[in-house]
Amino acid sequence: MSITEMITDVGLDHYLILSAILFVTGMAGVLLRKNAIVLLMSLELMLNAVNLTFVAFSHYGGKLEGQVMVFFVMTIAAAEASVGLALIVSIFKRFREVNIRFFEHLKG
Amino acid sequence: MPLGGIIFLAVFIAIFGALMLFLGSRGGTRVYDPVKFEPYECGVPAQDKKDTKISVKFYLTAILFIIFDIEIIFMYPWATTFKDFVKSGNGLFVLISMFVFIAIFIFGLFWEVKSKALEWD
Amino acid sequence: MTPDAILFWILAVVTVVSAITVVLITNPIYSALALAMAMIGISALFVTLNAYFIAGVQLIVYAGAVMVLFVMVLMLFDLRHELQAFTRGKISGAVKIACVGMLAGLVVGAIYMSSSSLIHASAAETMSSVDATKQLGKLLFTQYLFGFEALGVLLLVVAVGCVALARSKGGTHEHH
Amino acid sequence: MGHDAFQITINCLKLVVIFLMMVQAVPILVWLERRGSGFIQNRLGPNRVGPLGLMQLLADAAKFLMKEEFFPETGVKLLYYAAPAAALIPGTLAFCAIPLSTPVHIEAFEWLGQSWGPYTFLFQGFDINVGIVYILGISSLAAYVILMAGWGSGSKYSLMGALRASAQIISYELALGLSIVGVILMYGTFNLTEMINQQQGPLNFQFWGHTISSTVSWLPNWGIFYQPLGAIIFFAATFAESNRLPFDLAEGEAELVAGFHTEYGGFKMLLFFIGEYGHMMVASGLMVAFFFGGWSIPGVSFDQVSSWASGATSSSSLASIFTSLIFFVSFFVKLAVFMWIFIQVRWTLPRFRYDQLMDLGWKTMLPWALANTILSALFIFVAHS
Repeated sequence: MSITEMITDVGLDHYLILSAILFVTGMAGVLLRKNAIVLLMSLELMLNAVNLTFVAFSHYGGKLEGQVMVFFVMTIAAAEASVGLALIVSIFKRFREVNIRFFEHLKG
Repeated sequence: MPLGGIIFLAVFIAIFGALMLFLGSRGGTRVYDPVKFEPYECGVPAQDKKDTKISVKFYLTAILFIIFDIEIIFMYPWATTFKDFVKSGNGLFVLISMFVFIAIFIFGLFWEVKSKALEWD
Repeated sequence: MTPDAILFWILAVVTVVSAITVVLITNPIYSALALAMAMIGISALFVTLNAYFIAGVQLIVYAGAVMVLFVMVLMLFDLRHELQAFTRGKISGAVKIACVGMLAGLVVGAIYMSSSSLIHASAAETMSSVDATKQLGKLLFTQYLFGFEALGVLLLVVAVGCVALARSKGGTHEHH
Repeated sequence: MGHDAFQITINCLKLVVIFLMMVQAVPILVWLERRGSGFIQNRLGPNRVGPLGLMQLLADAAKFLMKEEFFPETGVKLLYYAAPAAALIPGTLAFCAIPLSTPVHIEAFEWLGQSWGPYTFLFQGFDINVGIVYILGISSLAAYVILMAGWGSGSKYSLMGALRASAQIISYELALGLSIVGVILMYGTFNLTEMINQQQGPLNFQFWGHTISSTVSWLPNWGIFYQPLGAIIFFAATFAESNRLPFDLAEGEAELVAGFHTEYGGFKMLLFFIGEYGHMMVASGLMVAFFFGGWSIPGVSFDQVSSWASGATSSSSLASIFTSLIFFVSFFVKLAVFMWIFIQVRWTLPRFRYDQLMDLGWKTMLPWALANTILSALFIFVAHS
């Protein structure tokens, strides 16, 4: 596959690699950032990358099950975001800070 | 595919808005006065208070909105296909399964009202 | 170069740049806005894959609801600039970046190696989007009905949990 | 794709024209609002500049242009300037998805020594299969503009106004989304063009295997007769969505100065203003498309108009354009009626208190919209089985 073909023939591989890049970016955010809200946001990014894979496979495989799964993943992601933010706001009310090192105080 | 059109229009409007802002920034006299650039406080000198109080009601509203919004979105595919289901004879099954879902929705709403999560004052 | 390919590259660049901005920018409000942009980009990518309904749901749920929640919470916190945005320690940071890089290499390599065996459907096979949306609804209410009802219960539990969390005074040891 | 240069150019031009039409409608609406409010409050309104005060619009534009550039020192520059530049995007993108009239068919013709094949141009910005979902998604992005403006201004009135506005918008989006479920149930589609096509002709529907045509054949087959409750909830929710009185809590001047645009002036303020009217136009357009037959004219069918038009003009392309324009006028009249209702309500009802507003959204409109959904489902189940 030549370079020009790689640019002009957009196929399943392109979408998969794009979603891999997004997933890895989200993972880097989870590992590197200290702000708990940014951690949650990076997590959402990872979930979205997975959604992209589902839809890409669904399109190129001609099956709709992938889109149903995306529907479910979105619901779970939104539920996770709302519970996570409710937790973070509770922690902020206690410690006036959302840095993850404050989570160490949560034991006992 | 309408996507190209959507992107074109979004970019066009953004450029249009930026142009309007630029035009607006050219005109007018400029008289420097330090008070002018303070945030509006009804003429009283601003008290610099940095401790914003977290108002629970705003973000709780937003969280409950997300949850109910998703439940409403779940009704959309049901609403488009319901006529077809009824015509093919599976109407009762789909109707009941949706009513179970709506019952859960109503229970949630009822609980929020009872537990005073939806009180604003 | 087909219009589809041009659109894909534009959207891919926008999405990836926004995603990297989310991770690298220190002001969390800009992170949230960049993530909203990434969500919009992913929604547009769904449109290029003919998943119109999913794209709309992505806009409503993620870009509209979840990100508005994030932005609202951040604005309430009034965190203009973080003093320490990234984790401490040069060595552990380098190790983490190396791990991420290795994972990226692994995934891309795996896709590249297996690309010959991946599905290559022609565009003719994919159904029209009107049918697709209706098919999606039918699938949801026949094969995946149990999951659908279970999600309803899950959302109820989440709502109750969030209200309970918002009520908590933010401490574990106080007794009232 | 099958598009050639001519088609792409026309489609892009069409989008720009629709956008400019929306922008140009705003001064006229502002004039109408001022004169109308003067009429309602038994005073004159602007009547000095030009005939009937119509030149007031130009004077206002010139005044806006002469305003001093201003930036609050506590603000965030990027967000402060990005918000007004983006204020028009959600409204316009949503409005472009609403069909304004019948499609225009252009026959093959010769031009510049080339033959240009037969074309069909839709009388709308873009046709989207999942029109409703798209419009809801795009208009939910409007909350960002408000939040960006409120935060970027660096003033507490702005921030409070923005938070209130976004909390209000998202609360009423629930009732709005749920009232549409009844509409989707009835038409069985997300596509606005298909919805309008189903509303053509006189009132008739199926009930228990019998086709019931109305005894009054002049009554059109409009959605309002099937979804009266849904229509009321939908229209009330759109008032809150576009931040209009009685729901304009975001800029309740007694408590919050001017809400999220306290720190804006001149053209920046004007862009927010146009955005608000854009939301009103989207709301009215959706109201027309869902419940009032879109571009259709009651009692007159498409064939009647098109045969009359082809009798009056020479070529069939011209006749098609002529037909579309006639139906566009019909759409525009309906749109204007709803815009007038927006203005009339503004000067009729007092402003709600914040807790009353939220109670109305969550505890009154949401349950009623749910009841509407259940009733519609039961009705369709009984009628079609």
